[in-house]
Amino acid sequence: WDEPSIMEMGAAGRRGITFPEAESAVRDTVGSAADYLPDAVAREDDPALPEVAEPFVVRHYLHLAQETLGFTNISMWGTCTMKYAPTMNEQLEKRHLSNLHPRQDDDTLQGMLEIAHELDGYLQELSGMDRFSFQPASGTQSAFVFTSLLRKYLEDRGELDQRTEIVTTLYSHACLPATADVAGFDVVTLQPGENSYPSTEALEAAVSEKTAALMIVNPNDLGVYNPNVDEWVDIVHDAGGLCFYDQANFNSTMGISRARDVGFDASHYMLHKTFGNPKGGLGPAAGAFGCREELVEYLPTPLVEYDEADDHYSLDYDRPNSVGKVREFWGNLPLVMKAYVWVRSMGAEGIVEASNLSVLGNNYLETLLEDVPGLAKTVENVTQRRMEMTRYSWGELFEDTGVSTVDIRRRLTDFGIDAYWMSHDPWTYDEPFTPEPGEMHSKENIETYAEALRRIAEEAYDDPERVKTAPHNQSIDRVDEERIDDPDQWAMTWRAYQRKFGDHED
Amino acid sequence: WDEPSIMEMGAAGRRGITFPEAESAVRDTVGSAADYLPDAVAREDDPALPEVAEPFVVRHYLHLAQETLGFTNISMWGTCTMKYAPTMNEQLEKRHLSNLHPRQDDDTLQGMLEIAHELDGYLQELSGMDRFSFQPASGTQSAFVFTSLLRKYLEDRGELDQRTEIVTTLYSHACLPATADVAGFDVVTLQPGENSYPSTEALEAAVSEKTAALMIVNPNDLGVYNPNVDEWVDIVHDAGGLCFYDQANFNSTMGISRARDVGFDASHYMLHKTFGNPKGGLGPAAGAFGCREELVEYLPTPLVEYDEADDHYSLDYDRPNSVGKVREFWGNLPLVMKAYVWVRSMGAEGIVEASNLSVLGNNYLETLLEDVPGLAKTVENVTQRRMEMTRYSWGELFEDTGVSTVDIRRRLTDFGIDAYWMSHDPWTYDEPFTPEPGEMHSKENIETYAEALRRIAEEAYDDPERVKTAPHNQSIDRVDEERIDDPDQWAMTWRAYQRKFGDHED
Amino acid sequence: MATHHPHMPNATEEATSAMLSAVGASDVEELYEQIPERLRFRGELGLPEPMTEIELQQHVGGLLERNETCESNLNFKGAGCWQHYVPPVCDEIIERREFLTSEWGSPESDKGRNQAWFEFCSQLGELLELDAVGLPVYSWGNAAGFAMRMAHRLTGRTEVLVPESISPERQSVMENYSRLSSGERRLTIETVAFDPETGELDLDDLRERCSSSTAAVYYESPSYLGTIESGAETIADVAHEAGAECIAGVDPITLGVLDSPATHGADIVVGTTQPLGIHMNGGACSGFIASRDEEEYVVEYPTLLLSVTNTATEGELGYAFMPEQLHRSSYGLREDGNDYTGTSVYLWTIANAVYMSLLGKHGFRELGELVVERSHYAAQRLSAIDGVEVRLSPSFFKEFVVDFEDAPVSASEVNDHLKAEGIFGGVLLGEEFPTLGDAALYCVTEVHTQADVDRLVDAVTEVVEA
Amino acid sequence: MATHHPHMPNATEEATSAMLSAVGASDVEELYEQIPERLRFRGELGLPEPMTEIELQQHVGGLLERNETCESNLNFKGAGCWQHYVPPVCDEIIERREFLTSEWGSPESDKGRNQAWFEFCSQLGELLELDAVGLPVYSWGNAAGFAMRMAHRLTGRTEVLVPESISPERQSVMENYSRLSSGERRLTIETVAFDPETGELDLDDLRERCSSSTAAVYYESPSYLGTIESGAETIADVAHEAGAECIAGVDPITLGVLDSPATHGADIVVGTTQPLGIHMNGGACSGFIASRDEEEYVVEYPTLLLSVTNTATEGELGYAFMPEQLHRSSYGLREDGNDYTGTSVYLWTIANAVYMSLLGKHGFRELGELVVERSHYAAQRLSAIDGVEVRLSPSFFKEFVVDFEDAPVSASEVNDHLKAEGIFGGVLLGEEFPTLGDAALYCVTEVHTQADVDRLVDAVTEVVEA
Repeated sequence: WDEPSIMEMGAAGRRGITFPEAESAVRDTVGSAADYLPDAVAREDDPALPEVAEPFVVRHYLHLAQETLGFTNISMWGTCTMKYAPTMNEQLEKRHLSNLHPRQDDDTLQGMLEIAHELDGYLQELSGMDRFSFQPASGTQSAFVFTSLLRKYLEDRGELDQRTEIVTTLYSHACLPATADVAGFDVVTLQPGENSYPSTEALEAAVSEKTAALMIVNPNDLGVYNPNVDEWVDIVHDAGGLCFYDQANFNSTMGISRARDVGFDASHYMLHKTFGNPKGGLGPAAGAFGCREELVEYLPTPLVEYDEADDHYSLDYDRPNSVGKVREFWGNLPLVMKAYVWVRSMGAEGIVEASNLSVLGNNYLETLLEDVPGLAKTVENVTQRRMEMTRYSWGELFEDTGVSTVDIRRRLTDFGIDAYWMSHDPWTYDEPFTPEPGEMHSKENIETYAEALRRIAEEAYDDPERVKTAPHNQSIDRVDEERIDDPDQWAMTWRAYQRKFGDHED
Repeated sequence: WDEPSIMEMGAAGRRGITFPEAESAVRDTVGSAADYLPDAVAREDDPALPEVAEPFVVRHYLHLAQETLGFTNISMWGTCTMKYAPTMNEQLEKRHLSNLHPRQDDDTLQGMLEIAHELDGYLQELSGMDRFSFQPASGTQSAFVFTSLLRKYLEDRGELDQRTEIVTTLYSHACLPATADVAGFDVVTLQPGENSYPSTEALEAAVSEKTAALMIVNPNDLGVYNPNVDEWVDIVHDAGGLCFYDQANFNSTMGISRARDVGFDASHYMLHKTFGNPKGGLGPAAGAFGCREELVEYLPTPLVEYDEADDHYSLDYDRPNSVGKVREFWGNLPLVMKAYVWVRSMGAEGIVEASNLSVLGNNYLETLLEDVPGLAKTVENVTQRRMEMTRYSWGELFEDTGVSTVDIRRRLTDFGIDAYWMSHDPWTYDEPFTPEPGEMHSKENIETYAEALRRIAEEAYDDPERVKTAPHNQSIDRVDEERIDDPDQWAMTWRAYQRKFGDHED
Repeated sequence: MATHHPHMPNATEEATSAMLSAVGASDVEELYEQIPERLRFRGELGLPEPMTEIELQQHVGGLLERNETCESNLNFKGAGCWQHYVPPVCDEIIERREFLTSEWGSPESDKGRNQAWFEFCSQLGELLELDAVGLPVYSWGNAAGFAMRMAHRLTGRTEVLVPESISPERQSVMENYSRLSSGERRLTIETVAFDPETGELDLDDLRERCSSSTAAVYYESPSYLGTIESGAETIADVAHEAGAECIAGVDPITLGVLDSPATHGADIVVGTTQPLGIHMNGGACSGFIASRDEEEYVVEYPTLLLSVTNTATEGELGYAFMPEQLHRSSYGLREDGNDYTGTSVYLWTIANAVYMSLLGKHGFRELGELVVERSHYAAQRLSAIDGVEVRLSPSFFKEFVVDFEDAPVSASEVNDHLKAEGIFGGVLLGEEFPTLGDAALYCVTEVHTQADVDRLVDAVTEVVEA
Repeated sequence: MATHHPHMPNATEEATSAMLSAVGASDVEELYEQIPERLRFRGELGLPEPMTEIELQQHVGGLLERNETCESNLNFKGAGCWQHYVPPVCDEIIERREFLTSEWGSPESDKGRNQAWFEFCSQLGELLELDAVGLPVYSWGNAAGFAMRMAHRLTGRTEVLVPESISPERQSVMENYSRLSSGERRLTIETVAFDPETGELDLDDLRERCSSSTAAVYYESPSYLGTIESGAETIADVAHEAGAECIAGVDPITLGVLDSPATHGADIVVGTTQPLGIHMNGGACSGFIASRDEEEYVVEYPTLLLSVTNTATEGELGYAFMPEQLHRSSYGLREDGNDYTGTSVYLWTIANAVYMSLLGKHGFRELGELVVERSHYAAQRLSAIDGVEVRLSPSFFKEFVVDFEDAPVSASEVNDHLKAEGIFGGVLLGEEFPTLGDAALYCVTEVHTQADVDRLVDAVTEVVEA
């Protein structure tokens, strides 16, 4: 489709939906709406929205869906644990959850509360933590729950002024330093050692009586696991800090290792991604934040409580030490429900197998990529098998051919394969990329993926222009991303675009 | 996608769905299933079905959907009254109707029965008939209801042996002579006169004491309305026959002219298509068969009855003169419900406007196609405006360029426009086609459609090979339809294909 | 006067007047010049005022809420429309607008849909072990009726034998197909007795009735009464010895645990595909016709037939209706075609295809065994109640006959009691099969857990022993 | 030991052993060689046995059936999550698997989705009359919190004024954003009084509190208590005179009948998009941030920003995240980025885009007027009941405060009675706003017909006058 913008569609008088007039008794009682709209702010002109008939709205967005590769085929986007989104879950959500109001009385929400309470229990089992909150609206916000909670915790101990630093590592997700900063902490970032994780000595040097907490990911996005993580936790604990475990990369250690057993005080899990909720582009998401007993009082409000005597679930709002709210209401309930379904569908055996297959699939992919020209695995000195993802570098290929990882990423979509994840900033390896097969992709998918990368690498040597001008089979040609760094050229809305370029268009 | 057959997919041990084992108390009570499966017919080998994991089944059929143009853009398929399928209707169906059993007690079906009863009333209003049955599973089967009912009617009057002929016209849909034949009648087909409908004299000559009924369409698929239709009805009535009006082409006369007012004894309407149900490829469908009071006793069983005193709806099975059944149960209820929604959404004014816009849209398209090279309107001597469709002929273009209507039809899909309807057999005009814009397509769509045809016609003169080798933008190349008339080459199933061509494949 | 209806983009003054002016008409009335005034309807249509979408959703939703469903109640009715588990994936696929709204199209533009249809035929062919499978007809009864007419055309004979245990409704559908052209001839449908102990066909009666006039012997397995036909081989032999065709009716969901009738000699196999991923929908129906891939059979199909074929690109596969077969249908030959063909239930075959690929090689057996075990559990528990007898019980698939003749309450009273408990009792058989006592046909499938069955048994016990 | 789970194609002995052998491992244990044994979990996970899909559907469906919903009950709760009509088309589009499951992708491969996001921003921009609209954040409260930090960065100041009528929950979210790095400094959030008669901001109090320390004046229209802010212009003027930013919070569904705060001087406008086609989902949230398209504002967004741009083909449009903005976010600059950015609620913005295009130019006014009329009808009828008073009533949009102080029953008892009648009464305000009496916040939208309101009034009358 050469699909126009919805802003250009339609014609005067067309309607996508109409609403009834108020009943005559209503009109007789209240008169007209205008009487209640203060003149100072009553809108005179209608908004410049399109006038499109309903079938054409549907057709338009249908075409846009068709112009979206998304996860309709192979997608091994690293760090995101791409999983199958069961149709049943969407049916259950729509049927049962769409019409719940968050402020309904507890006794009208017993089914949903039971699900949340049970999921809390399952997460306790998987993590070793003592209690979970589902209020964070994403993984990043889970980290923010931690830094908010940490403040409160330090305040209570009178250490807030003293403990101002949060220690993290460069290969931990950016949300950790970012949320540390937003909560008012100073960030100390440890640089990678030769194994990609910093040395224990570096940590020891960084930790002091100013240390409020350690916040890290493990394994990191390079697929490398820091085997000294328990020592790290001890070091920070000894210094009086707390330890937060970002388990965004949990897919390789589900049932294999538990955050609390390692010694962490708090951890978080992505109910989207890891627990089977679809990505939706970039959300809706839900983070599950768990912590040990001593920190439970600080969790966001409300918490789900169960009274065994009455067999009654309730939301507890009376929590004076809570950090309060990081998001309105008590959680993204559809995601909580679907995470519950995922656990019940998998069971313990299935969850462990998912870890196994994630790690096995990634190692299998590594084997297949071994001799792809111009490609190298990063942190080669770590010879042990990687976890669920591996970071690679096209540095050699780029030097040889001038074809970049961005070019290859674009070319990959021509094979009907989703673009790959490159690397979080900063890029410590040249031209990086980071695939993650997860447990959902078949052995054949992994082979297809490797084969596509091999063909592109060969093509880069044979016909580099072909790769540099990719994509060739998408609905549009290569997008100019540079231009939109210019304030005179960017246009976040159609009205801005019309204002800046309207003359050229008409 | 280069999507394989599902039969080739998967691998040993993969499962798309699993079922639980029977509860232990069940097993303890009954033993194993094998005990109840007679040895003579107990299946030993598993069927040779694929072994595919659930996400891959979804992905496969998703890809097949993506490889389907269908009605995702402009489709002016004549005779089918392409309409918008409101999303709301599908939601209502799934939510409320999917779990109804047809043999539930009447008092558990009051809502659905009320809808059916009300729709019956609306159809009475639109047709002038006295009563409707929703049992026919398609328009064609509505015609079969008529011929079945006709037998019963004649039997009751002792005229079955005498009245053995049904009169129809060549431009009436093939289902009329076909269902006449299946019910045991001989068919008399009147050939077109110069206005495309036969002369009244031809009808008079064909009608006799052997005439059981007249079965016709009006307007016909050429867009021509027989203005003498009431005389025709009189002639047949005078000869003692019944008259059946196939209102498959009702979209131009809704609220404009009524079957019973014209004199017909029975008529039928397509609840799919005309009444807003989606086509589904080729169904599920539903025909509404209506007739005048004297014929009601013969309608299929059951009928919906309403007892005003008790405000109670019921299904009446006790109907000794009924023709019985043409399909199990009492109708395709989701389609009945959605037809009801359509009428309630449109109202009288909307329905008349839909007729107006259908006729106007078709006349507008005619105007735009007027001077397309090589194209001619058929029945040119009928100078009055056509109804909701017009038959055209590419005869001249074919003679000039060798490009056929089938070629153009294929080429049209390259523009993202659905293939067009050509003509029912026999083709009385060379290289025919028959577009029907209906009320759902916008003015701009009609213009786009005309423009595409014009461009293809010009292309046929400039570069006929381009058109003859179309399509060029579809997921597969031109399909060889000829080969599959050969019993050695056709293959209706994968197993037949493997048997006939397996050696070539492996 | 334009309605501006959201579904009609041209229902605006602007669009209408622009088009009118382009066609040179001053108003829409002019467009109807072909219709004489005397045939015009000039009254007001007595229809309710139009509703907006929000009003309609509330209104229709409210009406439909008045129904009781098999979701909020525990349902044991079957009798040709069964409550099986519909994997949500089936819904997702057929709700996709590409499939939901597609038209006829071309084999290239609608390749994906045609392939899905082909995969329906292919997978059903594997279950049936038959190479020729037609596109669907309206219902099992219609499929049986059409098959009977195929047999007539193949043999030139006019007698058809059907089991006495056939669904009266299905038989009624078949009756409407028994007329033959020219008025004087018709097919006669005769019933063959069934064994009162097992429900299986009485083979002696069959042998007696089967003759050189017999066009077809039609049998079913499972029968309408749920019983499995173990004499399939003999039935086919008897038919063939008399020169008749053997037609079998089958519920394909049984084919993980039961042989296809084709492996025991049936020439044509018909049935329904409703159990394969289609919701009951208050009486959803779908019929299929299948046979060996022999030309003499294939040319007699009244359905459209789809074949895999080549495209202009080497090695690429496409899918198209077989043109000559289209011609042989009523679309081509009108009254001289094979019976009649029309819009059917093609969308549902895509749900069937999805269903069969989900269950795959192992699922049908797993499912079949579960159904057999749970339904026999229900039968055994019910028959343990004083005054309640399960008839024809040695081997059935999911349905069985429960006779309340010796109970202090009638089958109908039992159902009334069950309904008050939120249970839909079995379909009453008393009028249709008086020889079975005061009976009802109960259906137990994979959707019924042991707890569900126990709840039924408790409720029946309560009313029978009260 | 393979589970053969339907969602894991490699959960078979065949696939596992083939892959193990390819990677040269004898078992999966070998793959975990990086993890020291002491960190391995060797226990049994105490999780329930896995369920098949059919069991899960019954189990989870059964659990969720225990909830009472706003569909089977008549709901009058709002307070930040409102029951508006969701056109079914919104559902159809976001249920499409391409959108539902999409990842980040590339601007070319996911062009359609990016365009849909752009159309969300574009249409919201038209409602707001603002040229810069960011991609969504988690909730209104988060949007307000981020905007407050933007104002801090723009002005270097640390005091923020918010209306006393703000939702306590929203304020609590904002509080968590009031910390500034280095521990010593923080934003202080102060409340400005509201007029006890109208609910509007007390402009005198505002003028008094607004100073050269004020980073931002934040106001809302409609307020949490439902009232429309007519002093928008003055509020902006007061802020600007003090050199502060003016931030407005708005419910965009009001913008067919009310001006965008931007037209009255607000610099940054935030709010929720939940009313625009998103089901309540037990507390669905979505926040937006918008401003004039001025570089100084744009570089302070903590959200991702998407722009229309060119492609390598002349005249073709594409849509991509603005790279420098991505770099300025925490994804790029980590702790030095603008606040923090993460996965948000992007799928729902597609429902928003569909919703806004359905309503289009005329729909928002039509809808807005209907809501105003019906909600005022409810208020007037309720206030006619003896002992029931509607507070802050001169002009509100859909929510209003009902005070039962003078009634013989408490607001909480009223709710109990209503619940027994299948009605969810308003959200209780007593603890949060004691100055409003024993009050509850009622919400009436287009989903409430006159009959629904009458039913509420009857039920309230019954309990109050009993």
